[in-house]
Amino acid sequence: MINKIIYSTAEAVADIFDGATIMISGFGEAGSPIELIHQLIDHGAKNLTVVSNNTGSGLVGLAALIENKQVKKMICSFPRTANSTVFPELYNKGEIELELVPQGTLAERIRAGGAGIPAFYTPSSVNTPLADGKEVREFNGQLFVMEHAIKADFALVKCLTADRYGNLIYNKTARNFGPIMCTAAQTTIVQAKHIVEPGTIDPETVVTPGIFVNRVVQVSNPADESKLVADNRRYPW
Amino acid sequence: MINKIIYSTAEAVADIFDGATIMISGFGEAGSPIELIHQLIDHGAKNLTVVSNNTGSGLVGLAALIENKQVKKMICSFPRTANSTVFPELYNKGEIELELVPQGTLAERIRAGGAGIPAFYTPSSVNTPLADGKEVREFNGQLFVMEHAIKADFALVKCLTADRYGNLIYNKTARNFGPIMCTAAQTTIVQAKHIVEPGTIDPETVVTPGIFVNRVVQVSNPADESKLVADNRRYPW
Amino acid sequence: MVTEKNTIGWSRNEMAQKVAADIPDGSYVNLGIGIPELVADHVPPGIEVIYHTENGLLGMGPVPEKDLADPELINAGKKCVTAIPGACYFHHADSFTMIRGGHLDICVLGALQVSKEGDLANWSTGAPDAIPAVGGAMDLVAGVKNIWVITEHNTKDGKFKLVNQCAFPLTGKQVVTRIYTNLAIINVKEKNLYVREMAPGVTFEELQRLTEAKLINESGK
Amino acid sequence: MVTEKNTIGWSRNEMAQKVAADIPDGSYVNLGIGIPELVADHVPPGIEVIYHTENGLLGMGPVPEKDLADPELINAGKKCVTAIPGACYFHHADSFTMIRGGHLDICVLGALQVSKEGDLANWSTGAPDAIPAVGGAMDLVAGVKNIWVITEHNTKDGKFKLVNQCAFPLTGKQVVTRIYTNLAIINVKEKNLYVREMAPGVTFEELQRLTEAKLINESGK
Repeated sequence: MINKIIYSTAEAVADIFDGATIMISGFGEAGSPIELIHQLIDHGAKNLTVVSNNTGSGLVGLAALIENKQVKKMICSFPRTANSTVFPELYNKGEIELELVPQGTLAERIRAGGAGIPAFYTPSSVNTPLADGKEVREFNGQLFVMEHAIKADFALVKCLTADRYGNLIYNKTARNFGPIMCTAAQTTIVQAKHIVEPGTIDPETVVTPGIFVNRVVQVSNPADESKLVADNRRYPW
Repeated sequence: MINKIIYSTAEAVADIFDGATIMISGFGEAGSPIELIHQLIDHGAKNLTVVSNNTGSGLVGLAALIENKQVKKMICSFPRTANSTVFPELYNKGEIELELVPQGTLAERIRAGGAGIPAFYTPSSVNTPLADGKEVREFNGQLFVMEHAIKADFALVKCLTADRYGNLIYNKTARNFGPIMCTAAQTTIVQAKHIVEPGTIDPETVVTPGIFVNRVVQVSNPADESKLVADNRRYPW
Repeated sequence: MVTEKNTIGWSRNEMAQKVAADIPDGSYVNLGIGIPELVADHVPPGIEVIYHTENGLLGMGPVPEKDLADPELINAGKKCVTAIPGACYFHHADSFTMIRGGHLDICVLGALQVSKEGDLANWSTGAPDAIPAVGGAMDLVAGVKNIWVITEHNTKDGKFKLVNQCAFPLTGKQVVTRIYTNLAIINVKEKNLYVREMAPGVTFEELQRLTEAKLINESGK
Repeated sequence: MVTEKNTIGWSRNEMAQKVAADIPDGSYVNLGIGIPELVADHVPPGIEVIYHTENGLLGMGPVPEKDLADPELINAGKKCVTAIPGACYFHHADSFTMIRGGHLDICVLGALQVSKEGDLANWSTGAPDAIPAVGGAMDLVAGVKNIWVITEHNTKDGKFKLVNQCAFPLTGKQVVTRIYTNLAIINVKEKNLYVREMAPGVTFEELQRLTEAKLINESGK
């Protein structure tokens, strides 16, 4: 029998190792698996490379993971946002690396990682500093830059509802990077607000097929990151 | 106001021109837009390049379009099936061209066409005759072949339900090539069994966002191709 | 050398109104963060525009009443929004299929600098202590058919923004097709800047004085 | 030189049973058209296997009662099937993301020829009047972790199928990891064929005589 449900976030992240590459879903706080991230802080794995669109807000979630010096390098498109101070400080001190990737290229590189496509050509970033050192090639009279797939050892993803096969659906714009990150990691760990019996999710509406998911842990009442930030909360509490 | 609904299949295909490249959805009969294809036979456009996984069955649908000598070239993965006789006969007489593409490469080339990716690398077909003449390149010690995007002038697609914005959902495995073909054509023409008001399709479950669709025509009772084939029907009737 | 706000030229809302008036009925439009967001407030009645936000929503509606705000329904600026009937959600790779694949009609962006050839710089001043952040801008300018810039004509300290060559790192080369400033509406055609319309009280001579790049007057004034 | 059916060796159903017995609980499996389809009938009770069909279904169930058949719910062989609770539908690009991206555990395919190095030929005899048709085979062998072949040991007219080098056009090079024939189960390891098990009544000498490629006996018999 297939049962991907794990009964604690601690158990779900237990085998994340030092030096791992970890994809973390979310666009700002929407879709960010904050309870899994906090568990990763408790767990303590270091020298991580994190692939995520942003770098977190305030002193919770991804920002707290970075503040805790567990992240060696960020691969992201937009490392500064309204309440983002942790990353900029460490970056300006030279204590964290940054690979800046255009958002669509980031998405496509992750999708390619999941789809067995090692490299592709894109028009994005041609003739800009972000194409420096990359192969540029002409197709039909237009220039394109070659970009490589990104794969990860682990993905931490937040969804709305899951079943024991790992089928997932998401909530509104919290979907964002979740579905493609599920495909691109060796081990995909998901926090779900709801867990239902197989067949409850209409097979026409499954967004992430279970084949892309390894572990599901229920987090019934995920924290609201913006409220924690507004309250100046810091993790570990 | 946006209203992509067209009131006749004739009007929907009226501007298809001689020499056009046309994507046609379907895997066998599942998802094949048979009424749009029959309308294209009535319309009479010639020298078409057709991108479709198969070459049709019996003497109806895609097979009838080919028998009517409207197709110059097929781009497909599996040109012979149980009841497929039209294509093999013309092919053996040298009267129709064939570009044979592995099914996953066909899907990815179509997706790339829709996504603005001019070319990508895939492991499929490396060291086989289907990679002859193509660029082969090594990434991380493994060989990959470069494949180019496919775009079309028109896509003919069958779906279950549509709204006036062109949002679509499909039925079971009739989904197959429909969603990616919608993205890769200059003009996407869809036949839908049902047409509903915007908002009726849950925004979480839309499979093809309306931005990829240009025209929707209702075909409430699409023909069952396998029954037509079993009855030895031929189009034009 | 600086044009005072509220004394001469259009206000931000007037600039946004000018942009909105140029959007054809039925367009698919992506609005950048900041001034571009104002455009949605000014679409004339009877015109239906579908807004795309790159974080996964087509059919974005206006800002919600405060107690209806959902932190999982946001726009690219991470502000809470709503979804219209007929909207749909999708993941990031599908969202950038829309952008990179040429499916959007218009994208309205802010700018640090625009060159006479339509080069855009809007993501980095290149300052050594600035945290570089690009977001979706490079994908938008590479993929969307019409890239419109909405910006003050000059910087706060009176520097040129419409220049011969961008000094800041580029977002894209030869991508901007039209510029809406507080002083004028300017088309970029064949590597030249054509003034289509000037704000009330602005003369062509004054406009050229405030613009590094050479302008060609097509305004009829 | 031909081994008569039903006198010596396993039947097709017995071959399928051997394959089924080797599938670990919880595997994601793609079954090719033809003999491979029989495998699903023989999965032991208590073992849960999820079947993938490349035309867009994960969680494929058995053939339906005839009056419940839906022509829009089919498998890769275009036969009507069913979907289990917990199944899901997806489009072709997503389906081949599963295949090419290495997400499936096992694929069971038929073969025209297999070489001692694990090269597979199963899509074309190369005959001048044959219509070439490849389907998803090249993607499957390139992407799925374990490629198992199920095939008669020899052709109907007694020719070798397990050869030193494939004469027919390749589907993939060094891709097959195990071969199930009516006479034996053979592992492909480091460019050699290792006999794991022989059908009742088959001797190693007899098996080698019916096989062009050199075999190594690991069956313990």
